[in-house]
Amino acid sequence: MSILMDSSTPVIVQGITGREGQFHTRNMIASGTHIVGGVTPGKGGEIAEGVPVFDTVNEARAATGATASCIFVPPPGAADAIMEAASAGIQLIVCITEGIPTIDMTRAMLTVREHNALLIGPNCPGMCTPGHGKIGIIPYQIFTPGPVGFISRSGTLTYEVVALLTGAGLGQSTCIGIGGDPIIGSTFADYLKMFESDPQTKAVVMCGEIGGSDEEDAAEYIKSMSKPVVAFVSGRTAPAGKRMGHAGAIISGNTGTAQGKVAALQAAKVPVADTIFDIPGMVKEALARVS
Amino acid sequence: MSILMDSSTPVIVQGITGREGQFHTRNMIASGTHIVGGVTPGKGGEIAEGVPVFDTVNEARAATGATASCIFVPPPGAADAIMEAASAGIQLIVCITEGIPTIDMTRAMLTVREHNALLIGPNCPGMCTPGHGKIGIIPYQIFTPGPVGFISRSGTLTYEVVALLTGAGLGQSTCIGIGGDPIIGSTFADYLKMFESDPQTKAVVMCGEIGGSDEEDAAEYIKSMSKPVVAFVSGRTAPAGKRMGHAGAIISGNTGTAQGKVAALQAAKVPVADTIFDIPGMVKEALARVS
Amino acid sequence: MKIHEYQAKDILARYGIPIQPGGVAHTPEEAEAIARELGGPVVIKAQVYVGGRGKAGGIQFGDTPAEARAAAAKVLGMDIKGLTVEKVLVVSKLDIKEEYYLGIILDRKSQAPVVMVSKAGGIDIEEVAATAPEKIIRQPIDMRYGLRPFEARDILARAGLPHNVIARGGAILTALARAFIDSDASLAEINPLALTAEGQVQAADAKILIDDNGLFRQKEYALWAETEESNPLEFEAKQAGLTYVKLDGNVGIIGNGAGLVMTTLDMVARVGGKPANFLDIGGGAKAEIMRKALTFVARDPQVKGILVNIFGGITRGEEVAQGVILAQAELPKGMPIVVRLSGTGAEEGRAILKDAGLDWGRDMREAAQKIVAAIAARE
Amino acid sequence: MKIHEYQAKDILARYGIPIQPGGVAHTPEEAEAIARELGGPVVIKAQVYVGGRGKAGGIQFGDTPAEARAAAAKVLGMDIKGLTVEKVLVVSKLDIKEEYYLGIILDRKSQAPVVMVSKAGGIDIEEVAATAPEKIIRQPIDMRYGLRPFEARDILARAGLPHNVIARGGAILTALARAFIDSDASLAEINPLALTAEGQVQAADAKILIDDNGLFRQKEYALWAETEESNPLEFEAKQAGLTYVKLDGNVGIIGNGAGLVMTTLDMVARVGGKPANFLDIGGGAKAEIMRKALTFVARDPQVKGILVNIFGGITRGEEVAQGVILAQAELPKGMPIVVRLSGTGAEEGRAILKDAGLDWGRDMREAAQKIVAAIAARE
Repeated sequence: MSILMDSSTPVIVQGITGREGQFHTRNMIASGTHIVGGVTPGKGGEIAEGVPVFDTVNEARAATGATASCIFVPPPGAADAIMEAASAGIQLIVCITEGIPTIDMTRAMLTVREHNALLIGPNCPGMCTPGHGKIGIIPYQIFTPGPVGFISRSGTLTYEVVALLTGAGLGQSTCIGIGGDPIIGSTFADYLKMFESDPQTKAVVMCGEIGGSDEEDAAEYIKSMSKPVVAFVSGRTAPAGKRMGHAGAIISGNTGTAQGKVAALQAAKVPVADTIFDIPGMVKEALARVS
Repeated sequence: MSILMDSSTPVIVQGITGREGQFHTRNMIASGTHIVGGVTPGKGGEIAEGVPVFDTVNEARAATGATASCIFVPPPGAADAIMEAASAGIQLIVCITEGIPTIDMTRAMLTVREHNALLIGPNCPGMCTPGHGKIGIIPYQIFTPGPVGFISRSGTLTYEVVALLTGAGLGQSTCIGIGGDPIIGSTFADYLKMFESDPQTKAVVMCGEIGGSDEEDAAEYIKSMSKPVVAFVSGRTAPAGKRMGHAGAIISGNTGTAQGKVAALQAAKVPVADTIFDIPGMVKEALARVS
Repeated sequence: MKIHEYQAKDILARYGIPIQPGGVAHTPEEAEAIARELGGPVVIKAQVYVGGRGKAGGIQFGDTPAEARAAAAKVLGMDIKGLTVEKVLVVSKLDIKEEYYLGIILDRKSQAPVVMVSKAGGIDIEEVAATAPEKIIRQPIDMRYGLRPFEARDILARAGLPHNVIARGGAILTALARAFIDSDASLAEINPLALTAEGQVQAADAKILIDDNGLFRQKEYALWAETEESNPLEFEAKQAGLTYVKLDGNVGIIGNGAGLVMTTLDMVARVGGKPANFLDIGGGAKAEIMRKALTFVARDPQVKGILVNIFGGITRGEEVAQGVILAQAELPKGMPIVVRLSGTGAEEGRAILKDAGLDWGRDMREAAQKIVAAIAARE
Repeated sequence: MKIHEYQAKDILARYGIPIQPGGVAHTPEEAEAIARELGGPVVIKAQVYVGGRGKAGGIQFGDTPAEARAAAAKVLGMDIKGLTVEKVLVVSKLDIKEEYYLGIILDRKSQAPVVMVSKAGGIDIEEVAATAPEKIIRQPIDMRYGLRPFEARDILARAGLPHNVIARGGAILTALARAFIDSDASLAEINPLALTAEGQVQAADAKILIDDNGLFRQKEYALWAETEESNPLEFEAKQAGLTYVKLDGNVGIIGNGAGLVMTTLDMVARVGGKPANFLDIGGGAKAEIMRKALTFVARDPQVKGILVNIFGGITRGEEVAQGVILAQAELPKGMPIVVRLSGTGAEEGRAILKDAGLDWGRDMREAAQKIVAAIAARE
């Protein structure tokens, strides 16, 4: 299977009976994802999108053997849903919810780490394994299987770039939107490590943005990688101190600028694309270099 | 050294500048205890009872190498003082304070366990190693060194029984008052284990009382002990549902009765004294049996 | 500290737990007025500090305000296990379909609050615990996080509560745990948690005990302290900072340290006496405290003689002896007093007692024998 | 969300942190009245959402009520970094002996709030961080326990605060951490924490930022939201649920998804244009939202043309196109609009735009080039 999931991974949906949960469950099933059940407290015993609904993740896991979960629970209960999944032994948790109070995430992360779960997000589009399925809300039709690993902090920008790659004949191994919040479950370096040891992946595209230092940390790790990475950083024209949509996309003082990130990546010998249109060509060059 | 401390154990006093703290620090020093410093936030840099005062346990430990602490901090700050001691790496913590909110102790115990510290109390008279010194408020002059290990949930009752033992020529190895609160750091079974492997101790006297099931748990452990134990249980005339002074001495429903405890001890072949006056004779018999 | 049902529900309501609307009445007229305001059938519930009020007739119903008034008149003034009913809670009657049990208790073993939930609520939970323990789900609260909503729902699901109660019941249990921790409770129960015919989930009855050690910071709840009718002396003692428990016998007993006092009680019983009380004066008491303790114990009309048993440590024998002499003048003429002193200042104390012609015992047993004999001699 | 100093101090006071007595004045007369009530010398402090007000003259002193009035008259109406001072905080003047820094900030790396304490307070902490980082003690809060009093004292001791500040400063830092967690803060600072000549320890200035994601449950604080004078549109957008950031250029920009909009800004800049704003309409927007977004962007008088860049997923191209057409009627006559659509419903959308005679770009780059050219052509 790919680095995170394939078409046999049993997945549940927390918040399956909500509007978003229903809609995207249908899409996930259509893309090939093995959805085995859902969780909505108080609606246990019902059927939604053809799968059984449970009151708790413990019950869902016991009945279905799920190892992954996709969370569409609204902000007030989303951190609790993450902790519920981790405590129930779910190994891969994808949290789509946007607007979770940051202080809730500080507590949720303690539980996620305690249970050694992997959390993607929150405030993210989720992940996709082209040819197998997806966990989250990424439009599946733009993907095609191939050798490029893809990681991004953003949603629609991901779709743009993936569409360019697919258009250029560059298929993808796994695509992950890590999320735009200040506190997220996993970040670039986590997936770079997985891609480095994934036989299918031959090169990685990483789309960063202003705020934080995840790109700088990734640059540090890339120095030790054998596989080529192509990077892009958005927000070069963003002013300091302003939150650019994502809670995490904010330049504080001198930290988190696009310039600093580009410099760090270039210092790690990572080619950084000037515009997204340059990405496919740079990936092709990189693939040519390694083969 | 004895099971817990000897005259070389470096001890600090938390709350050393308070009335109780000062008084008992003086008594501890007089009994031979190696008091190396004290802690009172805001009074760092002062001298109390001839030893330096620090603002924090970390500072006190760094400066003095203390491994044990005696706490006289009033109830609102006592659980915090216990956590401070445990977090600073103090191994033996004796908390004298009476009246700590029980919910505070539930949190304090998490920290004590996390740091593998040993807590005696709270709401206890502390401990004493005859011939070496004491940590706490037990009147030192009633003790004499010898082969009897002594554990009790009560203060003045301990003094009564120890006075009887000393009067009968039966010296003590270590004496511990484990405290009368519902949540205490360590209990009978913990010390029975230590006495079992202590070369100086030849027999153990255990004074229990109504409430909880520590005596029953101890009885279970005693079945596996090689050394003889003599027990006493107070509160045979206590009515159910009434708190008899100690927060712990309350009979709830059918659990915690003196009758139940006596039965459990007798089932473990532990001789149970009818009155405290019977204890010395029973200890002598027990010692005669093992030698 | 005990509080009444209406006070426990007041706390629960602060945490968003649904309760029936209602009010407290001290007279049948007040009960009628509340019933009128509520409209519809009401329940009249005796507010007393004991269980089993239902069987004792302390819960009555009224379909109209007039009936409510009559029901309240029946309950107010009623004697339930020695307690006089001085107020009733008047609440709208629920059409209950199912009853569950939610409880949280401080547990010595797990050193944490433990949540207990059962599908079989409304009856004595100890009975369920004894006959069908598997019907009670128990889980300690991880005090690092408190009870998290998902844990609460998981407990309810494991207890077998129906699907449609899980979400709302989970919110209630989470809130109950927060209330428990915030209020320094030692017990908090909702029994029953009611599922009504209309599908509502409500706390139909509630019980909370507050940890006395937490009262210094629970200033509002501390003000709720009330005399327990059956033992006004215990209430007064608590307010005065003494630990006093009323018992059934005639030998007043005073000592320092809970274990020692309990052992003294046992000793008195052993030599044929009947203890009238438990009174612990604590450590380091001065003459004045001693005087107060003696006069306090003597206020119980059943007390025919007093035994004082002190092991001197911080407490000094002279102070004890002086306190006893001070008290003697205030006690019923000729009431026997036996003092037993050991430890710090015991000899000085005994000398003072001897000068005053007071009796003393060499040890606890002799002192117990002397007081029991002295009381018997006067009868 | 930003709040004013007096509001931050209001929060701190709820947690028992000592602050100077005082009040908020909107006029010199009110300032005089507050000064009279306080008695003694006062400080007049501009309440604006920017730092550096001291250097800008936004902090003045008055020894008498008349002087306070004059000082307030000077500060009220003053322009500080583009913000007009509309209110001042009037507080008793402190005789400050030493100044320390206490701060808590949500830290991405440690995924926890991090406490920062320095003996060197009163000045810009970022300066201290840059020049003498060893003077700042940093410690993440273990969110399982919150910041415990002993940890707070330990941090202060390690930062080298004097003995006589440790106990009271520790209580203040503990309270600050509770305030931070309870209020969903992302930043909470006391700078300076003042030790006065009389030996008191007080929060002489305070700053708190509230996490926007927490506002749904911080209902009281959410009501404190105020227009920032320098960008009233941003305030209005937030109230309307749009994510809008005002910038300095003339190309209005609308897109779906923060990363895509940022990239569009970068693209416009790259082809020689200057973005006027950032506006993210989020996912699944309908025609009405699109219309609202366009008219909103156009309210900025600097905007000379608008670029709409949508990657359709849940958002459908037809809806976008219809929204643009609806908006067009309300926009200044002849204002250029270029729309770029891809993904779901892109073709349908383009057909609608074509019928309406609206321009569209094949991709983000072409669209950016077109809008920049169109604006240039009209100048």
